[in-house]
Amino acid sequence: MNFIVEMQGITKRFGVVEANQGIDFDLKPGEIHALLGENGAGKTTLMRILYGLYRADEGEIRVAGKPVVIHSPKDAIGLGIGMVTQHFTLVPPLSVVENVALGQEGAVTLDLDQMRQRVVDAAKRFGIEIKPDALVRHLSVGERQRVEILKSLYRNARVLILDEPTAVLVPQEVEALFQTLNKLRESGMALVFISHKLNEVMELCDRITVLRDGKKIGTVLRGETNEAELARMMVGRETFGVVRPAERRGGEVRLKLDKVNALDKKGLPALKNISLEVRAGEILGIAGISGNGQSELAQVLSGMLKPVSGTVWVDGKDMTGASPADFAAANIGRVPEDRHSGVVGDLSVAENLVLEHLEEFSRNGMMDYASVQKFAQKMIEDFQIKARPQDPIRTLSGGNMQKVLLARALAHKPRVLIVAHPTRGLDIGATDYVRSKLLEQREAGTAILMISEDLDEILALSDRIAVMYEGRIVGIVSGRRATPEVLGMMMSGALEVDYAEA
Amino acid sequence: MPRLKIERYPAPLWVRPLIPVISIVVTFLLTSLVVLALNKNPFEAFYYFLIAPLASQSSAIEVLVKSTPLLLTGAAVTFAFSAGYYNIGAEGQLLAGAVAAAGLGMVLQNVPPVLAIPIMIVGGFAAGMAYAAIPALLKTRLDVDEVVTTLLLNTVILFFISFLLNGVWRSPVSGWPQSPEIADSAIFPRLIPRTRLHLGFLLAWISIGAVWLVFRRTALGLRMRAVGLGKEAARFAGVKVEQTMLTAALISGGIAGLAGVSEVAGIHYHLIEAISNNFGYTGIIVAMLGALNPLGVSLAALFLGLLDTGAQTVSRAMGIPIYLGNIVQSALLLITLAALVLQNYRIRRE
Amino acid sequence: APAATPTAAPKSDKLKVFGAFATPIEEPWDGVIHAALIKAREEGKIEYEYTENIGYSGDMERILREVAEQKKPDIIFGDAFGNEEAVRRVAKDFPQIAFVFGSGLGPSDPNLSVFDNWIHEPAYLCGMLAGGLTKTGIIGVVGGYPVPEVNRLTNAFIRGAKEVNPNVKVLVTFINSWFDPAAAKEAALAQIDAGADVLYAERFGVIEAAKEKGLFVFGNMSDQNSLAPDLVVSSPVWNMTPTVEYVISQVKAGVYTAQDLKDFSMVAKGGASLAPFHATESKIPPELLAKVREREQQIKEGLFRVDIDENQPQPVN
Amino acid sequence: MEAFLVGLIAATLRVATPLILGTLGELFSERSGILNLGIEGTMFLGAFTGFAVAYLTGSLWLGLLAAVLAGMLAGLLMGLFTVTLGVNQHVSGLGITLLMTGISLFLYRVIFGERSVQPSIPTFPKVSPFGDTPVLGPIFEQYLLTYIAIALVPLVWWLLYRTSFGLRLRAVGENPEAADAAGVNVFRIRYIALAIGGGLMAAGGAFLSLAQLGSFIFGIIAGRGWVCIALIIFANWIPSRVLWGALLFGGVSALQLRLQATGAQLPYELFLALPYLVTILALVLAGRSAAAPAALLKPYRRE
Ligand SMILES: Nc1ncnc2c1ncn2[C@@H]1O[C@H](COP(=O)(O)OP(=O)(O)OP(=O)(O)O)[C@@H](O)[C@H]1O
Ligand SMILES: Nc1ncnc2c1ncn2[C@@H]1O[C@H](COP(=O)(O)OP(=O)(O)OP(=O)(O)O)[C@@H](O)[C@H]1O
Ligand SMILES: [Mg+2]
Ligand SMILES: [Mg+2]
Repeated sequence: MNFIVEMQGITKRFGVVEANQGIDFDLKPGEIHALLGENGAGKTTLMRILYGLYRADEGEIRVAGKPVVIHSPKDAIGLGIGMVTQHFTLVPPLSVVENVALGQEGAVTLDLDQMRQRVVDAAKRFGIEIKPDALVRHLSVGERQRVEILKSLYRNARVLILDEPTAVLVPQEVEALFQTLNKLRESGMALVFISHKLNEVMELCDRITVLRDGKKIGTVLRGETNEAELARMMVGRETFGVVRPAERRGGEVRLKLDKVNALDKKGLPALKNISLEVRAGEILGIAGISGNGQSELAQVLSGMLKPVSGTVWVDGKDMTGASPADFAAANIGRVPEDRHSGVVGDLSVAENLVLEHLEEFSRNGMMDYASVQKFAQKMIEDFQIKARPQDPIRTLSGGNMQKVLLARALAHKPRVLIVAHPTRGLDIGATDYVRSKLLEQREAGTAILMISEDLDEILALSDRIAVMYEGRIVGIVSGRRATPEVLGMMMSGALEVDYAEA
Repeated sequence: MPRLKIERYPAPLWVRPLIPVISIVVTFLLTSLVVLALNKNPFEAFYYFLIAPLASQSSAIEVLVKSTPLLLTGAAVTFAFSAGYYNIGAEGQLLAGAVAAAGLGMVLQNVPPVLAIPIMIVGGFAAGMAYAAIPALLKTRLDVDEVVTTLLLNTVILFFISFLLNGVWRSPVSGWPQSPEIADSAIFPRLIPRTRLHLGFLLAWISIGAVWLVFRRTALGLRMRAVGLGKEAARFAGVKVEQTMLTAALISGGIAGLAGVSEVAGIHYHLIEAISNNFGYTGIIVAMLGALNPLGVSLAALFLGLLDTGAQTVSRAMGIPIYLGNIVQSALLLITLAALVLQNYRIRRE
Repeated sequence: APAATPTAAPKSDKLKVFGAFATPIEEPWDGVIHAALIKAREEGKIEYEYTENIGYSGDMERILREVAEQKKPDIIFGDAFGNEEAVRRVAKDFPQIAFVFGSGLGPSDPNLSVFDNWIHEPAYLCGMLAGGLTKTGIIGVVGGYPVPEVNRLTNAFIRGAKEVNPNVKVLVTFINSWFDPAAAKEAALAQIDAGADVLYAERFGVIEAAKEKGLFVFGNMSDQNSLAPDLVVSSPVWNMTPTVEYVISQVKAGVYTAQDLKDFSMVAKGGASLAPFHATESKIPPELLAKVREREQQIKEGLFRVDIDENQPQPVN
Repeated sequence: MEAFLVGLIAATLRVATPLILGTLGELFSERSGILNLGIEGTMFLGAFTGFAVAYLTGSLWLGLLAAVLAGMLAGLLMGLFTVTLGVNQHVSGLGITLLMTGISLFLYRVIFGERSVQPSIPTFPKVSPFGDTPVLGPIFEQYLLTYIAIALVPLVWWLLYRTSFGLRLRAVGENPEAADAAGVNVFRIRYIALAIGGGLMAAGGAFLSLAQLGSFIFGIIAGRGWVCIALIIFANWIPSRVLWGALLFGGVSALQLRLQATGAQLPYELFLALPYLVTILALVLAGRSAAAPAALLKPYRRE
């Protein structure tokens, strides 16, 4: 038998939800095996079972032919299985070396020099670039991911599971990740690559297993399939995507930034003299590699970060340094970068929906819960949210949570809409839906500023595209003329475009 | 050996009301060993603990008297904790309210009760609020952790009270460190004649009602809950987080201050250092046992009032060291907390 | 139905006495009352039950009422400090019961008598001994709070010392706590560092400091010689037995009235005394001993009066 | 003046000893992510157990050992509630304090009965490495436990930053999910930390009954546990700062008592309140940089 891992008949239930239903899955050394499926298909669950984070209700796992019981990640590590989860499991105040060596220190007392040497050696051996002495707290997302991977390799993993590793990365980082993964494959490791991105799967993987609604649909070889077939297996339909209506120039200026400067959390300049305008009825896309100031821009435009200088006008009104409450009051819709930071998990869907405009749902300070309920019902219908008004919002899937945020931002027919990464982590259906809603809003005359790292998304939706690089806007080009190549060069700082040219 | 597995499995709804009963039985089993070791009858002990205090009308009313400050501090803590402000300072705020009540009570001679009593209430509320304002402003303006500042300020005000009672306020009559008596007109009226149940009990229920009303029915309450459950998300959604937290902290301090007024004007009629029998700290227990829910908080306060009363009764009736009461009370508290958690799990063999 | 109800006590001609104490009975003040009542019980004079640690936060009134209603005792002993009004309110409602309480205030008609630890006389004698024993000319007192009960002992001690040794310097420190023995010890050590070589331990913790430094020390309230037999010279001792016996006889005779029982806690009636010197007797200069014995005798006979001064003493006297 | 200062320094070290021990105990607990408000009760239990066992066996060291063991048990009990069951830490801690205080008082009464003079035992002797040398002699004439407490500070530092246990402990307190994923047994580490912490707290209590006093008196801890809770924050969870904080606090308390003995007319209450006010001031100044372990107060549970 040349399988290193065989999972057979795996079933896992969460209450009434059958997250995995009798799934078979196997892995060979020297392959990258994709696990593909929509949100909630059961990919993460299956792999958490393999890594000992969940116990399967039914089914059997064999590693190198021997049946095993995996109670905890510790057992999994002992069997040579490593996992890089979607939300990194690193300890921010500890150094890279400490994070990698944690749990594998070797002796009772720490020989710091030797520990460092071993980690550095391992990083070299696997060709992974790290800053050994930096605190993880200070690392970028891509760097953190590399630490995560190194952590597994350092534990002699023969099997490495990566849960949506590209969701948090920018294109360049994705490229680097793929190189690393290819190298690991060549060295004989078995890799599991969880994703909903067809192109990535087609580019990287050898075999692809597709899950849908907790069931396995099938396993195919890359050479014997194509994107259309995979998409059909995933969602049961073939074509999707939004077609943007004809380009048009917007109306009056609704949002204007003039020489805005802001600092990041560490106190370093993150926005440098940002000036831009967004007009009614247009979508201005903000493209850029993550960490070039987009987060801070979104924060400034939602009131979460005060600029140190410059001016922000909305509808001709000075909103510089206004609070989120002021932004909400000025009818500026905002969808945050990280959806979990925009909703209060333990409040209900209905409560989250009205939080921004409480004054409309209360009289003399007393809540009118009847109208809250009515409003929530309407939003749930309008935005096809799969939830009840009273459900705590933390129990919603990412896509549904995003729809709630969108509903909240759009319900008041905002004059200006600020959205960041509107479809990050969403499955195809949800992505489609969100994008169509944005275009609908554009038609309705809202001025939309959309930050995204997904170039396809930027290109598909934007009337104009501003590219950020190192905290500056290095150019604004029209959506019609923009090509991935041009944007890529601008994003990497190789090209600046005169504003006027746009 | 088969491995046991603990898994999430919320108990059916009908189990919930049984939790206190189960906890009491478990506590009884554990602590009856101690009682047996002393050669006493555990059933008798628990009769005195839990039933005797309720057996006569007068002692049942005393249980209510005992629970009055706990209802107030429980409500106070609930307010703050629900808004994510960990006010460990109800004890100090209670004392601030007590100082105000003692001070006002002294100067309100010859003022009719209809005026004097509202002044006492407002004054105590304001004093509790003012004392709560220090850590609350440090928290909301300078981001200084409130758990520690409130905890520290509890001790600071005790020194202040000691300063007053050993100095300017020392009772000229007894020379003992206690303040002069408050004016008769400032004394809280009795709700039931010839019992000690006083106006404070009513204030306590109004406060519990306020918790319910604010959190279930007002926009402020929703904002507070939002801040308590997710500060940054609430901020993003336009809630003025600092202002909301400050409001919660101040209301919390005010209610705790009322507990101080209630003890001075309803029970003691003067200020002494020991006026609070850890009511502020017990309020935290009350709020947590009651799961920050008005009904739960009031039941928890009544229950702790019962236990406190029962502890004295057992010791007196059976000659068991009074400290058995402390053991039973704390064991019951811990076991109840455990039971509240365990109801959501079951143990299964793998 | 309750599994068990308290069994009714067999009727007897013994008086039923109840003790109601605000503190644990380990606290010396209440401990003295408790000890006298236990003694009376052991001598077969009374039936005695008690409850302790009632505290100062409002339970005294409830407990007294419950006791009065349910147990119907003939006499209730206790301490009213910090619970004055509660005690007086209850007493008024139960005129058939004799309430005998430690208090800084006067008696209340018809049935509340008061007593206090009037041990300033032996404290004066201890002061004389301390003044005579010091080599450095500095002695120290560590007290809890400057309340009248403590002040009058301290002042008497100071005056006693000054009688024997007019130049003696007396340091007085209050730790502002009834119970923090470690702080009391530190306060005593501070006095020792400031030159004090004889101490008066109003609070727990001071004798430990004296022990550590090998200095003479005086206990308080009860004979504390056992804590450091070579060093604890004596202690002003309070004895409640005369008070207890007097009250019992009054109640038995049916002539009990509210009164100040002060006299029964003083030297003349045996309510206060100087503890025996034990092993330290030989270390006391004979002239000093004679002088102290003489004063003691005079006090007993009413020929010498120790002034009662309840003002807060200065830190240095 | 010199004598005053020498006495003050010596007193400061004595007063600081139980605070150092207690705060180091709390440090272990909080570094693992558990706020242990059981500290006041655990110190009380330590003072009682140490005394009772020393009294009954005649051995101070056995007493100390028993106190430490009892403290460790109290820590493990805290673990049962906060680690295994994930009960709210504030309430569990207050509950443990109540329970430990109750158990100690109860057993004291059962063992020693009602006495008018409390039982006492000879205390640990002091050691004086500098003999009668002026200045150094009296300053360093201290109980062995004081030296042990001070020596524990670098030891704890070493344990935290130079051993694999320390690395795991810090990881568990900052991000238990990450530690778990790295194969660290979060539950075990927390239990160990709570046990060590409880042992240290109890040793702090036992210092009072076995070294300072030689007896067990009801007010023996007198809120020192709560002071430790303040100190740990003042110290920003760093061992060396625990030492400085404890010395500062001890110094102010000692100064107050010593100034009284010089006849200074003091507002005692202000002096007594001063350490608390200083801690608050320090918090204001340290403000945002105060770095509590990120997982503090958050129960960890694997789904
Ligand atoms: N801890 C849990 N408790 C309850 N239900 C869960 C839990 N984890 C997963 N589920 C449910 O199991 C199903 C599968 O979830 P899983 O996270 O495995 O999906 P996924 O394929 O990884 O989705 P995504 O692409 O969004 O990451 C979902 O319906 C989800 O609601
Ligand atoms: N504690 C839980 N109880 C119930 N369902 C849960 C729980 N945790 C997760 N889930 C379910 O698991 C699924 C996946 O959750 P997850 O947080 O991974 O969302 P996601 O869709 O992957 O979004 P994101 O990309 O933001 O992680 C969701 O459908 C959610 O309903
Ligand atoms: Mg997933
Ligand atoms: Mg996901």
